[in-house]
Amino acid sequence: MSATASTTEFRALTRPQMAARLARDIPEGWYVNLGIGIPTQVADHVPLDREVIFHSENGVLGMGPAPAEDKIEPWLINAGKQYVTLRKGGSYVHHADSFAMIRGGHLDLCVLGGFQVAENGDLANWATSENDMAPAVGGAMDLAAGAKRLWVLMDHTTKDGTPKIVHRCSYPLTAVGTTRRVYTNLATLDITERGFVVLDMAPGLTFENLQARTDAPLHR
Amino acid sequence: MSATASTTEFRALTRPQMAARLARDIPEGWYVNLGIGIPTQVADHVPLDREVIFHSENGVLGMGPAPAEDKIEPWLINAGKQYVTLRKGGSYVHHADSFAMIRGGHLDLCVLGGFQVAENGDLANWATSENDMAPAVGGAMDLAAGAKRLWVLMDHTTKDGTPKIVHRCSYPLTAVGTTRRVYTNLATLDITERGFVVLDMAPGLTFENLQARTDAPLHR
Amino acid sequence: MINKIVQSMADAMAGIQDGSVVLIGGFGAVGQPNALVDGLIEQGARDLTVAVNNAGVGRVGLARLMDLGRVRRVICSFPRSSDPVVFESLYRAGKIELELVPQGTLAERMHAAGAGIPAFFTKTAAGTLLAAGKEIREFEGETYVMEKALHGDVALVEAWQADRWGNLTYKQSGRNFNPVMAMASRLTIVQSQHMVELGDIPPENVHTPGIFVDRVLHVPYGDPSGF
Amino acid sequence: MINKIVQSMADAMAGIQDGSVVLIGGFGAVGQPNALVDGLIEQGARDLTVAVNNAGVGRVGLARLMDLGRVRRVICSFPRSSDPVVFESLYRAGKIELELVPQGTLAERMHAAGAGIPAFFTKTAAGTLLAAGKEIREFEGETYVMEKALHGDVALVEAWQADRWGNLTYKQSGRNFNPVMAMASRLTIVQSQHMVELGDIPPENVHTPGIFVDRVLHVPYGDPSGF
Repeated sequence: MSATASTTEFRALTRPQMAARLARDIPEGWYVNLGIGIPTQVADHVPLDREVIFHSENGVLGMGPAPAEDKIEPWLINAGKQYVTLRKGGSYVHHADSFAMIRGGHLDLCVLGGFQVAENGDLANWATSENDMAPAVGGAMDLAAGAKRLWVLMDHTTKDGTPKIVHRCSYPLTAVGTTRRVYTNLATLDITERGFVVLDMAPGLTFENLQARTDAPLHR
Repeated sequence: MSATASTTEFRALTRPQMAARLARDIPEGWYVNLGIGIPTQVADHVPLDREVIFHSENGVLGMGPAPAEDKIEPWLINAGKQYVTLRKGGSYVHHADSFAMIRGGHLDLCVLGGFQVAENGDLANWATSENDMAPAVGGAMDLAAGAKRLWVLMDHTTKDGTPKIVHRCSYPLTAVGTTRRVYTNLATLDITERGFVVLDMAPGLTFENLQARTDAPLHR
Repeated sequence: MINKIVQSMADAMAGIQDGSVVLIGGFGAVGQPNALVDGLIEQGARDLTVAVNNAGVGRVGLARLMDLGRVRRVICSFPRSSDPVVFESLYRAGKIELELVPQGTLAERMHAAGAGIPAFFTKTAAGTLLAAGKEIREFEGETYVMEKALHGDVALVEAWQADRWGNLTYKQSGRNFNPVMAMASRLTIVQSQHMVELGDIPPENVHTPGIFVDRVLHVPYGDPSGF
Repeated sequence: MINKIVQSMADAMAGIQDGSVVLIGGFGAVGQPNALVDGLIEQGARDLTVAVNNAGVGRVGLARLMDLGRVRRVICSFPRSSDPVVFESLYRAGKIELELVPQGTLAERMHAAGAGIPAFFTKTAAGTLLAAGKEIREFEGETYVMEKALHGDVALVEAWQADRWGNLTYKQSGRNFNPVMAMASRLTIVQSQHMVELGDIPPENVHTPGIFVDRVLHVPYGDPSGF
């Protein structure tokens, strides 16, 4: 998303900036699962000396950065089927044990992409009515329901400007009421009992301008 | 039990003979759990070249014979808290995985001791009304309900001659209807839809004499 | 002597019936029993239900099995892949059934089958379309869905090492669904990269004990191919 | 830098509240966190519920904790032992509650707690006194009992090796209940025979990943004592 369609001057965050913004809020020692897509980029913005332990659904705990081209280990992939590395102290488990970590509430944080996030914390990120392919859910419902905290990282609106931050989701839900925070290219929003509370906004963006791009009331 | 109290001449099996009788019926390749007490002795009567894989509830699969006094490994015990050995090919798992083997129907055979076995296959082997200690069940209910086959190895009567092979159990049940066969010091009995069927008897014992020591009708 | 090692693919596949539920290991291209899937194609069983994470890539392996009309139903979490052409076209044409299951529920349903648990409750999918028709229940004020055990008639598993008792290890992320599928099935067939002597795998580090394994075929194919 | 290693027993025991549910590992004398149990005696928490396989031997360790009147309730499968004098006398005097649970159900209830499963069904105990008051249900013509997850506020665990991330291995039959108790508890405290560097435990052979561990104390006490 760029600001070209906007009526005022502001700079929407780029994807690397969005990932970096979220990464800032992950403290050392957390166990974190990053969903496929933009969330995966978050790991690149956590400095290696801040020990955060990344989990992948396919039984990898303690993932490190992507390997150099000549250091690829063909048996070591993440849930997005990308080659990854394992940090010292990492471990491998089977799928049921891996999802026990997720479903048993052992992950401090899960970051997922989203189609819509509602002010009641509902997330829709797996199916849309426009999609005529067979539906696919992967581990999204397990992650969204199971982690201690669910943060969503996504654009604030669709490409045609339709708000993705909404009063109630119109797409099929991934989980009910579990989203705690949303990081978009325009703002960071906490979900509270009052609804969405703005923590920060893209440089130059006004509260009113953000509200105009949002389908739910925003609070300061 | 000896035959001294008997009105006819017969030789009741000794405990080693009972264990050996049962051991004869275990084919190579079976996964077998032997309960505490006489059942544990069955392993001594399976020749080592007939590979039978013995399981212990505390996460030991592939137990071997007791160690020599100077070969004891203090971290390797069975469910009866006796020192054991591990055969080549054996493995260790945690308690939930160990009981998944039991409860998931992966053991070919479990051999338990008993207070009473009924002709409907019910087993009572964990509590009696005479016992004023705190009740203890251990893994008996898991084993009796979970194994593919439950065989009971016990004396045919109590020391005072009360039958332990009964029409219906009067003691609290361990499992309902799962016993398939009983090996006693007097006979081997299959449990079928007709009830108890005698497979063999102690040397010199007559069918009528066996019936007289049994509280359920016997079939040939 | 117990010897679960078989010498031919025909021996490995012997007795798989039409109408079987077949659990197939692997996640991405890693830990996939490709040779066994080809063996199943050759063996001829039809009207199969296949439980697997992805519904096949390109036109080989599982995709080919589906393309040949041998699969009635797929139980999976992610029917898409880099090239899901066969599944997608069969699905659009109504020629294959899909039971979509969240990935963790899929794994836990197999674990439950292996552990003698016919049904369990989970938070996953509560309040979503994937809970439709399922029993819903509250525990301590939270809403849960009842899910049922998923048993396999056959599991096809890929291992890194195997011995004649069927003890297995897996390499890195090649473990994935393989251990729970081995637990959940009446007949577990393994292709293993390496065959080792009894006792070579340290007893503390056996990943799948042989009690869950019926047949092992040595298939030293090397590294997983790309995706 | 993540460092779960604590330097003193006081640090290991910090914050354990009165009224806690404490899961204590070990089977027989093997894999028992004896030092941590002594630490808990010292620490002073009372009105405890203890889940453990056996209810203590002689007058030391868990038996002493009970003798001091600090345990309100025991959840176990086998309250007897070679010398159960303390438990037996408290039990006969009505001074301690007992929840008797089949051993496999006990392990699976903890596994369920760790895996986010509030309740599950099992054949074990169906039709027996230990199913009294529990929900009974048929699946495919067989009778099952509904059992509930058993969560710990605290787990006391004994390991063979540990690193600063809390990765653990266990020796031989010392594994027993320890891994499921680590999974099932909000605060998992480990005493380990050996401390190793990060990466010394091969990643395929970590028995309990550090995600289930909060604190590790080095207690190199040697072999288990007799029974």
